[in-house]
Amino acid sequence: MDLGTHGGFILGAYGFTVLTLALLIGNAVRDRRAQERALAAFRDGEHR
Amino acid sequence: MWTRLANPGHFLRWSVALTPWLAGAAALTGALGLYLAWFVAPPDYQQGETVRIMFIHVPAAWLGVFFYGSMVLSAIGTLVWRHPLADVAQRAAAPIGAAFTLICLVTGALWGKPMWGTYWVWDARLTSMLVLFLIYCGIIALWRTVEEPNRAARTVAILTLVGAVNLPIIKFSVNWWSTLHQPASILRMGGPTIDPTMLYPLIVMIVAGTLTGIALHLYAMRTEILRRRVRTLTIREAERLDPGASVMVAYPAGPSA
Amino acid sequence: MRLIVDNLAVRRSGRRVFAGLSFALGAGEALAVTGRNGAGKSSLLAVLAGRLRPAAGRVAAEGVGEASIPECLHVVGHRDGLKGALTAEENLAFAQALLGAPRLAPKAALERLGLAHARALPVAYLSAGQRRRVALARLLVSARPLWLLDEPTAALDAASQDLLAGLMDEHRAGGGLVVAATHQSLGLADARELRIGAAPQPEAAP
Amino acid sequence: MIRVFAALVARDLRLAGRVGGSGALSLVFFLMIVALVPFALGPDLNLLSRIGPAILWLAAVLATLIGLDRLFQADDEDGSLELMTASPAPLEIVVLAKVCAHWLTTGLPLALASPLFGLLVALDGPATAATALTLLVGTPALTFVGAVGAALTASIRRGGLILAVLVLPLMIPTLIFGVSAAQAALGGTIPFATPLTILSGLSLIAAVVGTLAAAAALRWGE
Repeated sequence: MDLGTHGGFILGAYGFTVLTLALLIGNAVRDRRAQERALAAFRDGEHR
Repeated sequence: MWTRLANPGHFLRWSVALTPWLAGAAALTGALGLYLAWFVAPPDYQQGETVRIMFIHVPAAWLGVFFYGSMVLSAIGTLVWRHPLADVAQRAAAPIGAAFTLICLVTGALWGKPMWGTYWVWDARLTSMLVLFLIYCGIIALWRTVEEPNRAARTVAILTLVGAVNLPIIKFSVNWWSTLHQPASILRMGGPTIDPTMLYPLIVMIVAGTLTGIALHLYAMRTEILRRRVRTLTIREAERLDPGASVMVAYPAGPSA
Repeated sequence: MRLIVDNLAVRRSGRRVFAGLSFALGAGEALAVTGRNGAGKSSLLAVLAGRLRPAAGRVAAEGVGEASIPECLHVVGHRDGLKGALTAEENLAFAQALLGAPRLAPKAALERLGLAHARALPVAYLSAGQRRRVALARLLVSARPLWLLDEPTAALDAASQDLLAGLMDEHRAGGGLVVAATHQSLGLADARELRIGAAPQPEAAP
Repeated sequence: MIRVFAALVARDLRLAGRVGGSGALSLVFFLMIVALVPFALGPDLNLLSRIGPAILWLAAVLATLIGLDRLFQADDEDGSLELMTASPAPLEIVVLAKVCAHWLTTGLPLALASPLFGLLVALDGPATAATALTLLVGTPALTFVGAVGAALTASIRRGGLILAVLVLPLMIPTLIFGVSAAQAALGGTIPFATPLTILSGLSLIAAVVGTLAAAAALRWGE
């Protein structure tokens, strides 16, 4: 489809949104993994 | 029922069950919304194709405000009922709300350039969102500064409520200020009269955004609960390794010799 | 008044300080809280002062009517609450206005502690011992039944320690209560002792 | 209760007088910002007189931040705050007294000195008077909003920067109406009284909300 003369702005807006959401989700998943690893370390008695 | 649902253990169970459904529903409505927004909705007769930015700009603005509202409710839960889940909900909401507010600001700027010929105009709505973003930044900064979680929750709750009292005042004053300073020729973003062919995609996108936000929020809340568990376990571990301090009891002795 | 502490447990930043503490203190009684550094003496005093929220249990006062516990007590601790730029007398006059229930005039209170000469000096110029005595003089400027003293003899010489012991005896004779956290003997006659320390280890943890 | 209030105000004023702390410093800071603006914009007196009220207000907002971080922190560190919570008067009275004393030593001198600094940005008589009046009415709002931030960060070491981040967004309404009132006096479409009334309203709201919130923050400090 033809986005006209302002295609860059439209794609930029959508691109930024996708990027921010990806960062948000990626960070949430990374944080969850870190906490789960820490919990697992306690469960396996790594600290004992 | 609500007290049962709000019990952290119960919360973990029902939120684990619910999150995939929410995420799936969000993906489906999101896909539908994008299809409608890109292939069904016509280009605006004034704004042309750039109107497609509205379909993310408006939902993002709504979510920025929505998450502040949920933080206010959680803040009341923290201060009045001292409910641990309220602390967790509040803490998990702040970065998500800030991210959506940022999306709203950036897409607004990218929409503004082709429409107004400049990335930023001090339009009342954009300015209010900017202030909201600044308040979010303050809240996140305060979360990071106060180390002890319960104290941080109470401190942030007070700030959130003060911000909530202030936001309507800010909105009002910014409106007043912009009518004072601006020429009236600015295009209004998504005015009250909007064509149904644009309205339905917009509504679908708002629903999709809200589902995404809630799914993210539930997920982040569970992470936060895990983080607190890790913290508790770490403290127990430290107590265990320090036998002198681990089981401290007081002996009420009689009159001393 | 009568101070009742029931099954008190205290945590600081999630760390357990002590647990299962119960005692009652009646009019004219004194309690010496002992234990090694970091055992939780100061934390106990902070809970009694209403500055720290206990993790479990309760602290109650009987026979004081409507007044809340913080309104019935004096605290003298490490942080003395004195402003260095104000004179000893000004500090005490402020404390008197703030706490209410005036008893001795600031000047008279300073005389009791042997600081009559230092009355008009800014507290910042006083030695640690003199400063501590100014803080102790606060006990005399307004009448409150419960005294919470955290290491009150720190930085005091022998003569001042005797003076403090006399003040405490006088306070208890008038029906007052004293709770003091301390390393050393305070010269409190027939004081009860509360030792905070490690319990005998039950069994080695699995 | 009035006795406690008076004693607290008197103590804080006396302390400010002896230590010579933040009051004088914030005045100097105020002067410095006002002096910096012409270097940034050029010494065009017409331009300066047009934006003069805005410069003075912006300088006032920034100068209010000076010393704010020590408002409750100093008392928290040396145990005075503990003494104050043992008072029969509620903590709200303590907060109100301390904030009033703080305003008397920072906000009031700022408002009183503003005509002098108005000369630097070429304000004429009526504009100077209007700006001073708006500062007099509006700076209490700034101080009370700032007090909330001071109470929230009382136990945080080096809380000065985060304090600024927390309270500056909340000061925007005061800034908007303060500057508009002063501009209205310079001539404009709106009457002077409208923004001035709103500004006084903001100060009252800030006094109520700020006192309650700051007391709550201090009470739940630990």
